Amino acid sequence: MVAKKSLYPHPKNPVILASGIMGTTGASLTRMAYNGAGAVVTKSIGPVPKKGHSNPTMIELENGFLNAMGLPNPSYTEFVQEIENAKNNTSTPIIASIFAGDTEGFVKVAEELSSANPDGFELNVSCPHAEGYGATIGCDSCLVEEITASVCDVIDVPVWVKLTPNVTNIVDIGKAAERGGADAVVSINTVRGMSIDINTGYPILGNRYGGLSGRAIRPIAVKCVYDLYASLDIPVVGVGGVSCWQDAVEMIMAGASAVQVGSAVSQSMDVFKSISSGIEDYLSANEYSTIDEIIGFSHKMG
Amino acid sequence: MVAKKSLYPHPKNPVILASGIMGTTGASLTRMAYNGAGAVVTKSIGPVPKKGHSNPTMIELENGFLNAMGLPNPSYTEFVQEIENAKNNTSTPIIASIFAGDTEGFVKVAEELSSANPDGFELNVSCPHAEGYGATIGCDSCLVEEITASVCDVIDVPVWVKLTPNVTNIVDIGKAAERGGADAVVSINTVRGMSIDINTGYPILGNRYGGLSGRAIRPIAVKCVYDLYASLDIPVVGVGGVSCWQDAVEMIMAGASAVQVGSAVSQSMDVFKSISSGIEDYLSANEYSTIDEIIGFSHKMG
Amino acid sequence: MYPLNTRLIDIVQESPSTKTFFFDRYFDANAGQFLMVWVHGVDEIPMTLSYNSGITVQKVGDATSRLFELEKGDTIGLRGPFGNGFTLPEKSDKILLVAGGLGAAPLAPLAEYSFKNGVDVTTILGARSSTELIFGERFSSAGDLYITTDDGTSGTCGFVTDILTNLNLSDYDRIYTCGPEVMLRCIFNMLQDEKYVLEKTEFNLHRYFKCGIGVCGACCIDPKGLRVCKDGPVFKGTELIDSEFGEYKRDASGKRVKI
Amino acid sequence: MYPLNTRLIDIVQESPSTKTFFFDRYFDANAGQFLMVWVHGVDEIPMTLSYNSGITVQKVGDATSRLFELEKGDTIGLRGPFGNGFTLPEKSDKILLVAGGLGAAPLAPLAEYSFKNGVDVTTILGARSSTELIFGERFSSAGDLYITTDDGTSGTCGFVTDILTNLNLSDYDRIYTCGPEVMLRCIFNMLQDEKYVLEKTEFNLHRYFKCGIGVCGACCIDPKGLRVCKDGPVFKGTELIDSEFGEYKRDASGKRVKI
Repeated sequence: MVAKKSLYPHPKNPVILASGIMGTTGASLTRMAYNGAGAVVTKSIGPVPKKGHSNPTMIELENGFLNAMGLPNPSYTEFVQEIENAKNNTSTPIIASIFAGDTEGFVKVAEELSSANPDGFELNVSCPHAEGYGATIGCDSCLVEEITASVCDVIDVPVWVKLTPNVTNIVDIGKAAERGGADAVVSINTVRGMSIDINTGYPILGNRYGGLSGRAIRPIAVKCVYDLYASLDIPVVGVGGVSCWQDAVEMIMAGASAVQVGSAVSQSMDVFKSISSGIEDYLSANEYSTIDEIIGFSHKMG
Repeated sequence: MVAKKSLYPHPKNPVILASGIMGTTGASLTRMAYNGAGAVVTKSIGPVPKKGHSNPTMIELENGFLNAMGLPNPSYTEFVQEIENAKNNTSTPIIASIFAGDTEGFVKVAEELSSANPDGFELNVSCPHAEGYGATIGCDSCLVEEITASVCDVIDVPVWVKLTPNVTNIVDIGKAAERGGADAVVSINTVRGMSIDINTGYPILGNRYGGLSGRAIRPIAVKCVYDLYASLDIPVVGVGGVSCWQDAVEMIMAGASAVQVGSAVSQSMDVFKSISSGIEDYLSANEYSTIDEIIGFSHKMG
Repeated sequence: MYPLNTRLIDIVQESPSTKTFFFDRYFDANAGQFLMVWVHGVDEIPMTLSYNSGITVQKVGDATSRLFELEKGDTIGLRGPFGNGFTLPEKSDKILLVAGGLGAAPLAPLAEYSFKNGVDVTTILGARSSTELIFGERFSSAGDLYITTDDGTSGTCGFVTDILTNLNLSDYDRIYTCGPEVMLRCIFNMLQDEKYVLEKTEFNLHRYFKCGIGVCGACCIDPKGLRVCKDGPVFKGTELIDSEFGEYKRDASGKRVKI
Repeated sequence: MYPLNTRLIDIVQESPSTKTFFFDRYFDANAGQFLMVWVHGVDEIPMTLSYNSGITVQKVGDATSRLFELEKGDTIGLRGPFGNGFTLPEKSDKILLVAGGLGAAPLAPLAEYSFKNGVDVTTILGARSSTELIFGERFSSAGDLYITTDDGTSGTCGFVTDILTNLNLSDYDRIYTCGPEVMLRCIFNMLQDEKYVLEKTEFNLHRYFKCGIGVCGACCIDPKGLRVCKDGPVFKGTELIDSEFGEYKRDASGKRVKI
């Protein structure tokens, strides 16, 4: 088992709001913090305002959600005030998720948002449904390394890189982020998917296809976290289908130092509290003193 | 919309038993044919006997199955009699699924099984949990093209290539299969996944990780079929989480000329009959005369 | 849920700019709840239910323009009902409805429900002009009706607030309002000083939605981050105190725009 | 389903080669149904329930060897109950149980169930020698018991078939058998000519399983492709006519091996 640097800002509470969920405004982020999130990640912010794709942008399937929001965001110029608003109202760490079409764009957005003093950055190189952004970048390890290094160069707070599972080998991309100086990788963004309305033949999403999230993808995320943990020295933040404390413990045993929760917010706003208290109960029932004792535990078994 | 060659042997009934399900013996294949499958694909057969991974090799999750059988098979020497047995007892087309570690192995297995006169071959270059086989090959487009071409060279019946979704771009691999002379691609094999027992920390599968199938992966499969249909001239056989006629129609509208059904056999042996009669009812309710009129229908919409 | 493919069985022109689309599907919804209406190939928009099997639409953008081209027999995709509707009145209650323009859509079924259940209903119905008044009969069949038009072509010349200001609001157990946010804000301001009135008044807001199911956060309102689509679209007046309501909203990109 | 983590609360040595493992979980199962027993880090194997909270195991391979090393308080993973158990007898029935070796495991709970329900139970229990006989008391408490041992150290010297041949099988409403497949095949052959007897006789088969849930097909038997794990493991004698039963089976690779 590899000893990892601890995840900084080290969350006392390892249950984090994932990007793209309730992250459009400072108020919604603050609300999630009040509801028990250990940290909150903003909606992904880019260099220019984007309205996103036309609706439907998100539908609930039997066992998850399919979405193609299309990176709607008001750009950093407008979003600085949302981060400031959140920072003024909660001491919970605020992680700014950012995207751009190239290295300069990432650097620009990061620098500009820094004025609002976010507690960290998450680089979105993994959105599966925005041409020229996200996963278009995130499957190119050279580009991921370059972007990560460039952002790390100009930023003092931790930089996380969120990875796409829609690649042949996620570990290659994770290693590129690590070489670039990332403080952690976040695994995984949504899985490419599509749904068709058989009554009309129309793809349901306005963008035709999108990203699958929720319960359906948990086993996929667990495998990615497991592989990344085995190969990287930096911490892994696990995300993908976590909806209860058992899911979170599974992700942690696979190698996650913290988990992000997204789709499950649709069940209840109390999901952060119930997951984090469930983890605590699990730890004490099994006589562990901290979560560190079970991070990557599965790698020792079998 | 691209006009496709028709899938040969053209199934009157487009609902096919997927490889790896009830395909270990000639008798089990025959049973599936009697139960209404339009064609049946055998368990993947290789050059030497393999016992497969230790159990658990398959578990049911909330919305699918996770398996790592490890390509257990008695090799072609033993399996010829199973195909013969099925051929003697049913006129339903029997597709032999084969795998090997290299081109020579594929050719050898295909040639040897030909003595049993299967109605087609399906090349398994996509099993996600057998080191040195399956997806290890299936993410290398040069190798896929070479293997496909070599098998097509020595085989008179149709050759299908089953693709893995665990690649950055499945269309690249599909095109390689097409260049190699494949008569169809089959999309998709299982999605890499993993599940951990949080009571003990053990990964549940004997092989630690495996492939996810069932409802959870349907949106992923639909997207792969959609993309392959848009880029290839040969037909696409859709597989992944189809469990009712609606799912089958969705897959067909995405571009599938036929569908394979795997995990859903666990619900009921009648699944083939209910899906194929559901498709027929759908066609007549919507005044289509054949399935051909809705293959790839979604590509015209929106 | 997947959009339910739904056939239009009747289309009624309610005013020069509004049509009601009736469909072959019944939604067991409370007045104030909404559907996400997918106009195939164009967009999906939130629409309040004006009937259990109908929505009333004003032509304002791409989706509604396309919707206006549809005919009986055409289909749309419907998801819902979503959100929280109005708090239903109790049998002996006396209620006041204040509807402006298309704001009549969720209040008309509430008026009908209330009348059927022995509730005393008074409605103030306003519109720009006489031809734009909708559901006048549905309201007048349910109880007293005050009409206002901006141009005086019907009823009182002026705004719904002109009537409201002359009513004794302590007479009513519940007050329900829906209409343009500017109008709602005027009403809110009138009631703001009397907290007990604000407490019994419900505002049905209309905002830009993306997911419609409370996940994406695009419709959150400051400062509490309440989601209009899921925590609303109906809010008690007291929930809206010191909020962005009537001041600004966010566009599709999330940018604040003045109301 | 995920394996249910289950604690061993008692371990009883039944014979020199068999142990019963009792756990803190009750399975509402019919006699003849089985669990998939996950011995962590080693393998997962099918085991019939000898009690609603217990399995009786013979040391034969890696998984059972590891299981034999476990102690009270250790845990195993259990999935199930799976498969079809024995057809339960009715109140006034007279039944015959034929158990060979570990084949007593699913028949002992059936004997107890039957006795409790007023069924007339007769058992033929065979083993290699006296010390290998298991559950003798459970059967004798339930009704008549004939014992046979290969070496004559207890009961009749010989095989269960030696007793069976002397009974009037038309006396019994149902006959239930479990044991080594060679023994089962001998019984099958004895009964084969009398179809009405085969019809009322049930055979509990033990085969190599992979998935255990009827999907992979590894346990299918010729010529009908019946899955031992899901269509069985209990089959009516008539289902096994002209089958591979007693002739050959398939190993982990799917290769036919003689029985």
